[in-house]
Amino acid sequence: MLLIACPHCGNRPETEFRCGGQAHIARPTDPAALDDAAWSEHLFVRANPRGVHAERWCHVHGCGRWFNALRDTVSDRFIETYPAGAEPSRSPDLQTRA
Amino acid sequence: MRRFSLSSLLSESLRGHQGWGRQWRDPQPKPAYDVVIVGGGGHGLATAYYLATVHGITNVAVLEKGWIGGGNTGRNTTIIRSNYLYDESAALYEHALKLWEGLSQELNYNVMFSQRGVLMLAHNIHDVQSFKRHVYANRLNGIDNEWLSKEECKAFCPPIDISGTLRYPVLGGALQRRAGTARHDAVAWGYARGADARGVDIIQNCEVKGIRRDASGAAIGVETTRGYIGAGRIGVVAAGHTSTVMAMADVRMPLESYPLQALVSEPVKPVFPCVVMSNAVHAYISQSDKGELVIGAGTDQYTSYSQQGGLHITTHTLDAICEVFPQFTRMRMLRSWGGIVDVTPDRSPIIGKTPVPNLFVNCGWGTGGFKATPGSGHVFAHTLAKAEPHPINAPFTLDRFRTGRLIDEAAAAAVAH
Amino acid sequence: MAQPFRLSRGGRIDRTRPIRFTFNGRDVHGFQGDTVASALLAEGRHLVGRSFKYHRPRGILSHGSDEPSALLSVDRGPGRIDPNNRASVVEARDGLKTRSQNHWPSLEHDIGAVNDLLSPVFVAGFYYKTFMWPRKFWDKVYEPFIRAAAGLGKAPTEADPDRYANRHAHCDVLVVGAGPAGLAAALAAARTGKRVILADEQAEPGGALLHETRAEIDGRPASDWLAATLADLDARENVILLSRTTVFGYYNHNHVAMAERVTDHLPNASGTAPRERLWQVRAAEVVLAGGSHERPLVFADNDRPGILLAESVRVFVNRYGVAPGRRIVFATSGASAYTAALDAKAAGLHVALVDLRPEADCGPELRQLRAAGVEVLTGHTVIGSKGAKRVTGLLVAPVGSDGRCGGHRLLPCDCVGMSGGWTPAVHLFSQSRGKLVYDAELDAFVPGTSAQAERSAGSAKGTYDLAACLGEGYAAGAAAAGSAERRAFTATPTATGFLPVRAMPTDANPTKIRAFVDFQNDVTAKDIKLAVREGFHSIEHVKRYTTTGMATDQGKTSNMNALGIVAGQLDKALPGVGTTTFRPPYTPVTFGALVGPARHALFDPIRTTPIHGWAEAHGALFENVALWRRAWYFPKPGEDMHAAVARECAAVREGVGIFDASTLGKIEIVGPDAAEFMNRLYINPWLKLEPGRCRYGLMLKEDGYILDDGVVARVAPDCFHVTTTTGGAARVLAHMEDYLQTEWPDLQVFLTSTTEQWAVIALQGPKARAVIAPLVEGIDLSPEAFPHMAMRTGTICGVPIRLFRVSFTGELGFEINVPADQARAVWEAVYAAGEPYGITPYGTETMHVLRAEKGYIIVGQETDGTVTPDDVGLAGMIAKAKKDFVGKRSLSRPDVVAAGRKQLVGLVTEDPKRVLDEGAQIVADTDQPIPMTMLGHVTSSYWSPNCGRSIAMALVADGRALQGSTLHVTTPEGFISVTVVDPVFLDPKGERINA
Amino acid sequence: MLEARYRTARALPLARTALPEGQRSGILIQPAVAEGRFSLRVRDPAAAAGGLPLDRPINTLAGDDRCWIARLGPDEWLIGTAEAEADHRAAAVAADLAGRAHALVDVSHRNVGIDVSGARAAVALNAGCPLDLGEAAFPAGSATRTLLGKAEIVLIRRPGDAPRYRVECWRSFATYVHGFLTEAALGAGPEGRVRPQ
Repeated sequence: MLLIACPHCGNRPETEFRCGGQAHIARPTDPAALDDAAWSEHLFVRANPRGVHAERWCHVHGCGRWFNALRDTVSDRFIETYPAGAEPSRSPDLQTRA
Repeated sequence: MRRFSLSSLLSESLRGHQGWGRQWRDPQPKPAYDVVIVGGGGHGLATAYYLATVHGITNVAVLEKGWIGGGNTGRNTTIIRSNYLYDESAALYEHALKLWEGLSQELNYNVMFSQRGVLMLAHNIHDVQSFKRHVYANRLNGIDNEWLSKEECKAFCPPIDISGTLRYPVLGGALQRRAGTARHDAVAWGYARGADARGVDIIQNCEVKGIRRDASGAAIGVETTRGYIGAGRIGVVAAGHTSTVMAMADVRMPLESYPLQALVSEPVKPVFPCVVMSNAVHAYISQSDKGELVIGAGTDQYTSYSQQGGLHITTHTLDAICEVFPQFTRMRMLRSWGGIVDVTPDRSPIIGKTPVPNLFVNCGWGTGGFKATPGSGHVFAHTLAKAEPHPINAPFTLDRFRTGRLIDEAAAAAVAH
Repeated sequence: MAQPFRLSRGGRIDRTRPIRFTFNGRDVHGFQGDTVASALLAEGRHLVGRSFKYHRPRGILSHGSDEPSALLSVDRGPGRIDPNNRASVVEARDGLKTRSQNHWPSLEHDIGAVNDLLSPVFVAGFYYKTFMWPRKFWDKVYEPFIRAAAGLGKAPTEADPDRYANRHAHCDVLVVGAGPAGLAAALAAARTGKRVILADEQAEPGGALLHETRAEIDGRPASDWLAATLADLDARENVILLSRTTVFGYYNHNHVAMAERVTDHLPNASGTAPRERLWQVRAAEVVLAGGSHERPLVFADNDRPGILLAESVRVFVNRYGVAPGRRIVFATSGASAYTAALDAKAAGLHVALVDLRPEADCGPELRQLRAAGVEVLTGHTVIGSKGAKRVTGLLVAPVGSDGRCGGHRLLPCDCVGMSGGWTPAVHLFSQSRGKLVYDAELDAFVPGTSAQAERSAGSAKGTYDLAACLGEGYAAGAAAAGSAERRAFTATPTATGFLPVRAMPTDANPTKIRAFVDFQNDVTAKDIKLAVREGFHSIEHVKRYTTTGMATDQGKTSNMNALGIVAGQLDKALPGVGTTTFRPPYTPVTFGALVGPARHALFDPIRTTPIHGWAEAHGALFENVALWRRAWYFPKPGEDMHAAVARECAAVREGVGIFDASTLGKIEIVGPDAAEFMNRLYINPWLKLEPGRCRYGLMLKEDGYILDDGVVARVAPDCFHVTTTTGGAARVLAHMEDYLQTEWPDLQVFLTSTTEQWAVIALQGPKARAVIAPLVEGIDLSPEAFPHMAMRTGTICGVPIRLFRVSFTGELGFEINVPADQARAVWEAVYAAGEPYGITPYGTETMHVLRAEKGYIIVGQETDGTVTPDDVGLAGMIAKAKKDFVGKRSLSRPDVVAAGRKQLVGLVTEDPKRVLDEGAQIVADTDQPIPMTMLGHVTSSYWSPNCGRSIAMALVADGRALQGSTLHVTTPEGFISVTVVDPVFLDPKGERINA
Repeated sequence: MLEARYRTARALPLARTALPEGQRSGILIQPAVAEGRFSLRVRDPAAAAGGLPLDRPINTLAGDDRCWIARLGPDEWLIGTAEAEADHRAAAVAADLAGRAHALVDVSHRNVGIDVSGARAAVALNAGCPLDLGEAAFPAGSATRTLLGKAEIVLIRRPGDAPRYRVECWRSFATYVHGFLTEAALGAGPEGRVRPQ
């Protein structure tokens, strides 16, 4: 069970959270303007890096707030957590790590 | 290839088994192959085997970064069934099941395919409706599946509690009698031995680090820890690592890789005759030939390559097992482990072409790929040989996520109301 | 009370407290403090089991949790029988009934031992090479035979009467293992005042100090130091000291799992105490001081009962006052066995020692042992053992530096203590994903780079000298607690060092002998060599092919020997073969401990409504819907479900029915941007809905498929009362919060779940208004003032309500939203007021029938996560003017607009009495070959009392165009014909709603 | 008439009897009486509303047993009051927040309270609650939403030195939560002693 630092509540056990997958995918402001391929990309294609991943978490059984995290998917170590809408202090290496 | 048989075994036993040679060679990589398969799991090895046996393409290499069968092939709970709802999935998994039925003889390697039956328990009215939908659809697709009353469930699998006092009482079940389990390692080894005997090079400890493309963008070879290897066609069959490998060719995949855990109990004398799955309480269980209860847990909620999940996933699974089988609380967990499963948005696999010429992919099997191993290898071999999908894998394209023609078994089965 | 092998003095047993239990039905006597193993040995019993494959006679190998062979079934009373207990771990107590396993008809005479004769055939992996012909024989003959032969003990068959507990705990320093290093670590950490947990798997903390009769620490006997240290720790409030507690799992972020055995050792446990407790500890720092395991020697027939690990001989002598034999030969390749020999000699036993090491390589221990009068043969190998069900002699021979063996010599004995060196217990470190490194000096893998906040100390990291262990432990504990304190200990030097040996040199034909590596799984050195010959070179492959290390001891005694043999075969250094990754658990853990209290009523919450008690009292049967238990139907005496539902249906259509709809999800959506928020989430328009009016809303996931539906009332310009499906409540709220917080944080909207604030009493039927009219105040119920799809606030029976005029039946209907704690009283008042009108309680089944008669869909029944609004005929709800809403873009994907999608239709059977199966499949042509083309499936199907016939709804490919045509539907007996119709079966103009 | 009926005669889901075991085990489990409760949501709040502070840190409690306010998140509070003053208090909060976008939703009947006290109360809670309930991590005056077994709860530690906790859950979970705590008290028996028994 991971230990996750909620930006509002501090370190809390993973069971209080829900993971929302890759972060920083903004919903297109005009979905109708996207062709099928671009819309499919928005809906389905995800970074799946072996390494640092920016992802969304919700402290659903806590303060109820969504926030973002950088986590290394190899070690499962959190590098940082930060509020929704904010940018991480370091940019996630969105390239997959070989 | 030295044939395995009772007589060869007996004659070897008289001379201390000194005559058995390697089951597959340990070749140096050649500069180039007609086909290079990235990933030496069951699916990759089966692909190589069928390339050689069905299509006569033997100038093939299987590149495995560790040891063959060391990924999800050797880490799953070995359930084999074909009672899928949609025509596309049913055809694919039934194709595999038919190959399973003759696989030991085909490979001359006992993969211990055991048709003990898979019983899926219904715990609420929604389950009943959903399972009957499966039963009817399967029958019209020529796949055996039958509805059992709860008393028939109990008769088929005596450890089941049908007293009605459970939190979610058993209302009945859907039974596929031809379904069952197999010995996972043997599948990898059997395919490896068969492919090797026909000239396929199985190269272990060889990690792919890059995919080389020519000016037109077509894939022409792979950079590996053992040097560059040219390839006429490349088939990526890397399960949880598919996103990483495909990124080497700048292809982004609709995949996420999750930890999936499983566990076994200490071995006991035969007590559990079949496979039981219970979607409502999230449990599945069987007993191995060795006597261990084999129990599958769920995925963790986050992507990870650690092959390690949380304890709460295990405890939730055992909650469910002990709810349906309360007599097992005194059994002990002997070993637990994790795999990395690659999951697509509709939880069905992707088998076919990619936007990169000469690069093909077979991935997205999620939590259920083992059962498809022979069928997956068979149709992917066809795809690689012909550069066109086999009719069975034609619907499982990457493009379906654009068109919306998804094959979403889970959505069809599990919506509460 | 004959205990012929009990020494007259010594040991930590309490000789004033005799105990008695049984083994295979015969009484065994022992003392408080014995394990089952030590008590059996005191009786002179070595044969206690049969091996997994060859059914070889097996005895007790070890004194601890690494025991591979002595596995017993233990019976602690009715329902408390379980298999595969290690005799060396089970504490002896009055009343236990123990039995040996895996034999028939008896332990002494086991038919299965015929496998031993067939062992030349039954080599590693033999089953992959045979049992393939004839094909059908696998399922019917071979596999049942293999299964019956495999397995160890018998699984429990009865429900377990014991209780299991769970405890989450946090500490600053968790110390694993209360041996010298762990105790010193705990002491150092405790002195800082930090929260410390010290857990040890044994009944008594102390580890190796419990059998240390020779050494002194800081000038006093080790046992005195132990007692003083424990007293010190016990007195500190910041320390939790747990015995009988195995740390078995090291998970992410220092989440450590431990199993505490609370009552198994007590003859009369309190009725409520749990049997076991799972501790889930989140530790800031962990000190791993779990000790090390001794390696057996690999030589021919090294598995005979009476052959133990050397240190275990020492433990039985010193800690339990038991002689495992009177004439003991120690066979070793290292120094520690000399101490065991000294202690055995001191206990008055006949002792000899054989050391593989040449004389020159031995340390001071050699001189010391010879001085004690013990014959020591250095430079000797073990060729094999003699005996059958008990060792009677050890065959040894001198061995030269070239590996050639000299003349054999038989050393008669009734016990052998063997030692092939030591392996640090790095399991937990490896589980933490720390990197192991091979230390050639120690011939062992030891902790290298850490992945988590932990450190190892003592023999768990290859430090074997007592004083060094203490100092290292102390430093580790202090550092873990953030202190720089160090302490030096003085202690009697420990005899350490060994010559790594994989298999003992022998002059025998290696293909003719069996030298066991994995005792439980019967894996021999030649099995491992065979695997290597066949190309299995990774240790993981060897493990899987031979099953070495896969038994219940998970290779604690066998792993290094197996690894060494593989390396030797491949002529590689040990690390080149790789090491296995250790996985939880360290030792087997009961499912019960892992499940804890989550059994029976606590498995999953059973949610019930405030009306539940009333429904129970009125004979309702219930169905599970998500976590809820809902009233299904209310049979009267003698009625079956069909009759009850028919009566309930008729009552609603003709009079009035009362229904508990409390489980519907409810969300209060409040804020100036509430309407805009609704507009973005639902497919239909909300901006112009007037306060006091309701609208049926449909929402999609972003992929365009229906997520949920429900009636929504606008309470005020900035307030909506949203309802969801029962099962969808949490999902919908989460969906809304996600969009609100992450996509539209600028919207001023707040979401509050009111599912359980409001109970919902539905009154449906032409007489509904008449029933509630006398009870309602503050609301004009007239059709003009309170039309269909309106909502008003007022009171009923004086209780404030939100009264909805809505209908899920097609009848005049009201849904009374009433505060939950007053719902039962209101329900009863309404019911009383309705009695003159024949008010009838109805359940979910009738609700389903009534809505199906009207063609209303249920999300999750007509839809399944792949269904769009158009598929169920609701495309008309989509607000044309809205540029966007969640899911809109996906509705124009090519396959979603293509022809051939499955559309909602009604079906009627030719035989009106025939009710279709829900889930039945539909075809156009029954003569087509299999696989058939399926057009769709039946989503809902009922006997409709009001239509006087069966009705069904179905999703059928291009179904709306097929109205009037005949299709064919599966039944258990074959196909039957149906006609496609409009899915509204009753009152198609919707007039009844305005009754 | 309206208020009188709403605020009286509430049929609570749990009987109010405390478990007889409580004294012996050091864990007293007592379902609470009917109380008023409100969920308050407001962004950029004023320092106080209705006499209740809104500017305290997240996961803390203010007020007393009769009227308390727990800050559960950056823009979320749970207010508890004695039944008699509930409507008055709610009106006062609403009045003070008039003009600010906010939601004040009556959840008096949604929530059920269970008081857990006694020397070993935290041990019983930790049977299902994964939080660190030690003095430093969860001192008196703490309040948070969390889990107890498979149910979501709000856990409050009342002011004062003695361990007094309030567990709040949704109404339909009350039977489970109460049953869980009862079982936890039975399973919380003293952990293993050092010496063999």
